[in-house]
Amino acid sequence: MNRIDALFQQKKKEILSIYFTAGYPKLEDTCTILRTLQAAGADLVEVGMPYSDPMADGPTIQESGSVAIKNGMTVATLFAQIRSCRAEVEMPIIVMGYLNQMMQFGMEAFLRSAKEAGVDGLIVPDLPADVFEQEYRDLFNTYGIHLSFLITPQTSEARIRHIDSISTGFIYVVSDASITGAKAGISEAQIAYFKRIEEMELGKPRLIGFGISNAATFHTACQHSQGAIIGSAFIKSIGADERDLAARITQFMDGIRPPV
Amino acid sequence: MNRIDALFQQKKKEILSIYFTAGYPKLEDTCTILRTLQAAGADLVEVGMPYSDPMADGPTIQESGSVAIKNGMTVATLFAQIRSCRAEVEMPIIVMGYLNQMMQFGMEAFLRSAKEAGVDGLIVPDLPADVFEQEYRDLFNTYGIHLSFLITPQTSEARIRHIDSISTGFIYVVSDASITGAKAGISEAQIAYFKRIEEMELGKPRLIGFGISNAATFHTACQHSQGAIIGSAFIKSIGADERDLAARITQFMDGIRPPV
Amino acid sequence: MNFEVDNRGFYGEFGGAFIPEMLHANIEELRSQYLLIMESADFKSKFQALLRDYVGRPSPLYLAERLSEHYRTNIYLKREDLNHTGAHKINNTIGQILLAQALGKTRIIAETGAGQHGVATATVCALMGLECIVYMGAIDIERQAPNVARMKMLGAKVVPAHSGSKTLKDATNEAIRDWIGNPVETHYIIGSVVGPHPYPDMVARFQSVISLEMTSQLMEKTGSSNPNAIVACVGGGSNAAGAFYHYLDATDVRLIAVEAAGRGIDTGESAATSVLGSKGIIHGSRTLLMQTEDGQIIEPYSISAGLDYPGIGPLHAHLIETKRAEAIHITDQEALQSALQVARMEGIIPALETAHAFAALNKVKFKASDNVVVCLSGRGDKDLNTYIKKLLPNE
Amino acid sequence: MNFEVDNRGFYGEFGGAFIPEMLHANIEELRSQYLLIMESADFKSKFQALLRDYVGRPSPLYLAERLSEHYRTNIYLKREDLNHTGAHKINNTIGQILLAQALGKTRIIAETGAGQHGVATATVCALMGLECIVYMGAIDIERQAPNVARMKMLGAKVVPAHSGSKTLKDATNEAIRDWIGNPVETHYIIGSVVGPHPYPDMVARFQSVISLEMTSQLMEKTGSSNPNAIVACVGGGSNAAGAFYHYLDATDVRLIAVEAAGRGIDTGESAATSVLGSKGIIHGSRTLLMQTEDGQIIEPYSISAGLDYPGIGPLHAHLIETKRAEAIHITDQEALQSALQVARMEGIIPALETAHAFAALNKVKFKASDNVVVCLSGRGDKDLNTYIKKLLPNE
Ligand SMILES: Cc1ncc(COP(=O)(O)O)c(C=O)c1O
Ligand SMILES: Cc1ncc(COP(=O)(O)O)c(C=O)c1O
Repeated sequence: MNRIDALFQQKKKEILSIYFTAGYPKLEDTCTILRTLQAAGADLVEVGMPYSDPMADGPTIQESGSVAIKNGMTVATLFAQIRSCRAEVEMPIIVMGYLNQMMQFGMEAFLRSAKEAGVDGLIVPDLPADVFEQEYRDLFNTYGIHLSFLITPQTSEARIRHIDSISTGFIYVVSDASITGAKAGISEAQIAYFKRIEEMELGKPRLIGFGISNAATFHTACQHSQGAIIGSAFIKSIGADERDLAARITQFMDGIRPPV
Repeated sequence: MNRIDALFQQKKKEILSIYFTAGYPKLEDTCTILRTLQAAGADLVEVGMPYSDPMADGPTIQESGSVAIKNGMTVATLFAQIRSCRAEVEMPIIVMGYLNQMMQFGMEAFLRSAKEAGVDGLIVPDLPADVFEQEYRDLFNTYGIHLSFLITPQTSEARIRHIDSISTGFIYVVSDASITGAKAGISEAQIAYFKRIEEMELGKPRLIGFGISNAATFHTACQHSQGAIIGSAFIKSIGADERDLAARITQFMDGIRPPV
Repeated sequence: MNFEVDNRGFYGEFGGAFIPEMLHANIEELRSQYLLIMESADFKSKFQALLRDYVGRPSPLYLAERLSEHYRTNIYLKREDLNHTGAHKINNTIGQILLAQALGKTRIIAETGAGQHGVATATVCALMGLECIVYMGAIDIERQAPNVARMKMLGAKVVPAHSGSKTLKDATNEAIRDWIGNPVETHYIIGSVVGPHPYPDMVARFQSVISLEMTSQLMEKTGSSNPNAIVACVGGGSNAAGAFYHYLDATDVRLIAVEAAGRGIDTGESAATSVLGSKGIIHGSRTLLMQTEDGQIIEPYSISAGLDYPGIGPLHAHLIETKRAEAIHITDQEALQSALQVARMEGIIPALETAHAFAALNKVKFKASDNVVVCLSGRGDKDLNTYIKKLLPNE
Repeated sequence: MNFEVDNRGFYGEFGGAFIPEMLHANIEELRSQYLLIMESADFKSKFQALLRDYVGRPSPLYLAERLSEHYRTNIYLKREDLNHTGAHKINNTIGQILLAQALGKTRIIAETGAGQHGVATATVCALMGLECIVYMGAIDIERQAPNVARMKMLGAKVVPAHSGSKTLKDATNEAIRDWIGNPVETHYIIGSVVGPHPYPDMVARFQSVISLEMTSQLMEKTGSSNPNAIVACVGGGSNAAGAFYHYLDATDVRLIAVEAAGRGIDTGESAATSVLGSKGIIHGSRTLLMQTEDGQIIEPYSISAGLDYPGIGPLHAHLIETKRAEAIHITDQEALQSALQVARMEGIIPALETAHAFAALNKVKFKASDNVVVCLSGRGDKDLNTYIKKLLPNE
């Protein structure tokens, strides 16, 4: 069974997913981050494959990506890094990246390499549902790689149902009309939106992302979903000072989910 | 008899006329210049009435005019100055100025004041022949003020004959297509032009002006006319250094026509 | 009342050709030839083809809806800003360059204030492969830098005038001096309805295409070929002359001539000739001009280089003296504010000169049913530095 | 061969809408509405009236006699430089602003490279009284300063993009991000035939007025509505798309697309996408783009801000891949020299973008009897600083 499915079977709420940019702060940090996150209690990780023109991302993720690319991060390097420490990490690993890099790598080669590295799923913000269905769905199935689609406050009910039907693993609920990292709190309107989705009783579990930055927003989001994703806030915190990377990660994680 | 007519009756060649700007270098220099010129052998003077926009004049005369206006020179002041020393000066005095100032003063008042000051003639470069004939000729006659028109290398034979018929005193032969002060030597083409005019056997005497700057050009010009006019070169020489004004004038004049 | 030039070159008591003999042959050649050439089939077909395919005529007549609403009347803009090179000036330079060619001239000189006429002249010289020298006041060279760059790019030589106020008047003096010195092969393309006869009439005729087009455009849009009023700024007066031309005898059409008041009419820094001026001679023409009691021409002032001139053309002197035209005076500040208003309400950045015409809409009352044409004489690209500095200093 | 977009938004294998879900509702609204709105009588009459009276269309087709003689062929210039605001870009922004109004949008965003699209957008926003935010690369803000000033004068907010190469690509990223964050009341006016479907088709349709006018203008002037060749520069490709549009199926008309080679194709400082690019996705469209082996988009380089883009529109990718269009590459230096040539020979200062199209005349052989149309996409006022510095450094 895909590790993502296993996670959602076993855990129904308060799932904490952390997004980080591969190759940031340093090229070789990927495994350190994966190991530390697992030790600190993350349930799921999304590894951002840094891209030159990440149109759905805010400044924090974009800048971390620029640094990572300058550090030398490539698709092949990322897979090699994940493979090198996959045995030590039990969490599901999701790679988030933009379609262009996958096209250049070759979609089939990309899925094969992902599988070999131990990647469980992908998030590809600029892969439209219809292209996926017509061109790639079979390949994803062949390699057993999950694909989570996004929904937003503007997504129509019909379309949500369709996305529910084609997503594998979980649905990524974008918390607000915004790029990553843009907002701080969670508004009434957002909660109404979370509830609306909750009441649709979709087939796939939901993780809420974009603008989740601390324990408060994480717990609010979790009241209306299986869990939530923290990205920019995490990246900001680990790039912020001169201490040991693992210590910085642990401190951040302790702030979200205190060790029991 | 008008002093201009008297001069041309009495002297048929090598008439030396000097142009200077009234009020330059200093406001009160007009009489000094008139007296010194006479002593130094000038036959005729043209007193430039400084104008803000002297379109037929080159930079030297224009700049001397700007200085003179700043010094405070006005039409009334000029007439007062000429009147104040007219008794000491026997030469004919011609005032050269632009029509606008005369219009503002009132043409009749201007001619009357000129007459009273002892002025013998005018040169008004921007007074066209037809306007003169239709509007001003009678007034000039009434006050006995002469008016010399200009001819240039472009003036047609018919027009030269007409100008000859309406000019009083003499005809001003512009040596070249140029504003005042622009050229140095006298070319073959200019000499041919002087000869052409000479051979027309006009009724009025001719003085050649524009670009006459030294003894050589003065004598060349005089071979084909009754005389010539020096303007910019004179102004340049008297503005040039710190010596006594009269000394500078005398030195310049000695260079043109050595004392006998 | 007759508003045509008479055969001596006068509009009433204004006009004529008060020129030194050195220019007589040139002016006489022009005077005797200009109508013959302009009426010839060859000239007409070339002129009209270039106006259409090169200049981009007809220029639209545009109903400015937001301005109309604001001023509660119907405001039409005659879009001379859309002409090639960005102002009405090219109508005249196209005409004069064809005339110069017909006269066999090979060297062209011009004066310019705002630089629009200089650019329009440099443009037609490039088009015809003729040498071009443009005189421009040293101050104008600074405040209209983009147009200086354009002239150079077009291959013209730009010669600074350092005398007087270093503006349009002085550039004109220098151009006249050049012409005196080069009378045979040179044609002087004057940029406005100023100078000795036949220039005012010739330039007005070339610019009259503006009002000619208006007649049919107004007929189509309003059902009448006559507007109730025409508003145009007046430097020398060429865009106004062109916009008024076909309506001079239609005395129910109000003609509104807008002059630059500079810092204010009474400040001593102004260019409002019709108020501050008196009869005299400037640049070969008897007209209204600003002068001292002693007949020295006063150095004018306006923020707008194209209106910074101490005289107006003799036609306008005549129109204003006979009360056929109304004169309105607009300060620098008023013009700047109107430029911003037009930019923000209609998406059109007018030239600083033209902004004076727009500002007159605040000073004249119109009826809701009136059709008012503003001659949008030029675009404001050349004035951006001034606009940003004066209007948006914090951006 | 079919060059129309298919119902999924593809030209052959290029095109589509590769957008994040956050934009889906916006794009879907546009996709489902754009043809309905554009075909409505209300839209058509407003669009045509504004193109005529506000923009100044039809733009002339001008036979450039001196250039024709020089190149020994018949060169016609389609004068988009005479449009209001000085380039073809306004054809599209007029269309899109009417569309945005029909969709009830109240806030407008745009990206811009050379600033012409930004000015054209700021202009239509002022005209309609809508808020306007323009994203522009920090480098382009410097090199196209006059257009920045114009946008501010028109009331637009200009936001610098500091990421990547700080040019057009990055400004586009920022605009997309803004739209993601403001999906309901904002319309994004894209300035070229790029972006997700339906933008490439929509923008091409708005620009197709260029070739529509050419058909009748050529018929009048040459006796045939088809030229032998059409030459246009390609940044994203909107002026080229407009100039080619009505001739796509007329395969005897050569379509010549001119890209910026920058300092040279092999120098690593270039924007010649059709040579240096490969298939991929940029700004929501599958097309040709310049990218590394690892799929990172390469920062392009051209002296011309409007051509300094690492992709081309999907229509052009299709035209070039199928050999319907020929691609020509012009260096900075070649473009500069051609700008000077056109200024000096025709009295027209072209935009730096357009100068690339002119330079292609040196690279393609035409017959003496050929009729060649160069799309004169814009005027060069915005590029004067560059021209003077690079071409006339001693003046
Ligand atoms: C745009 C524009 N309007 C008006 C003028 C004033 O000239 P005129 O009064 O001759 O129309 C100028 C002069 O440069 C100008 O550039
Ligand atoms: C004058 C001009 N031409 C061409 C272009 C390139 O754009 P496109 O390829 O979309 O026509 C631009 C872009 O700004 C431009 O300003």
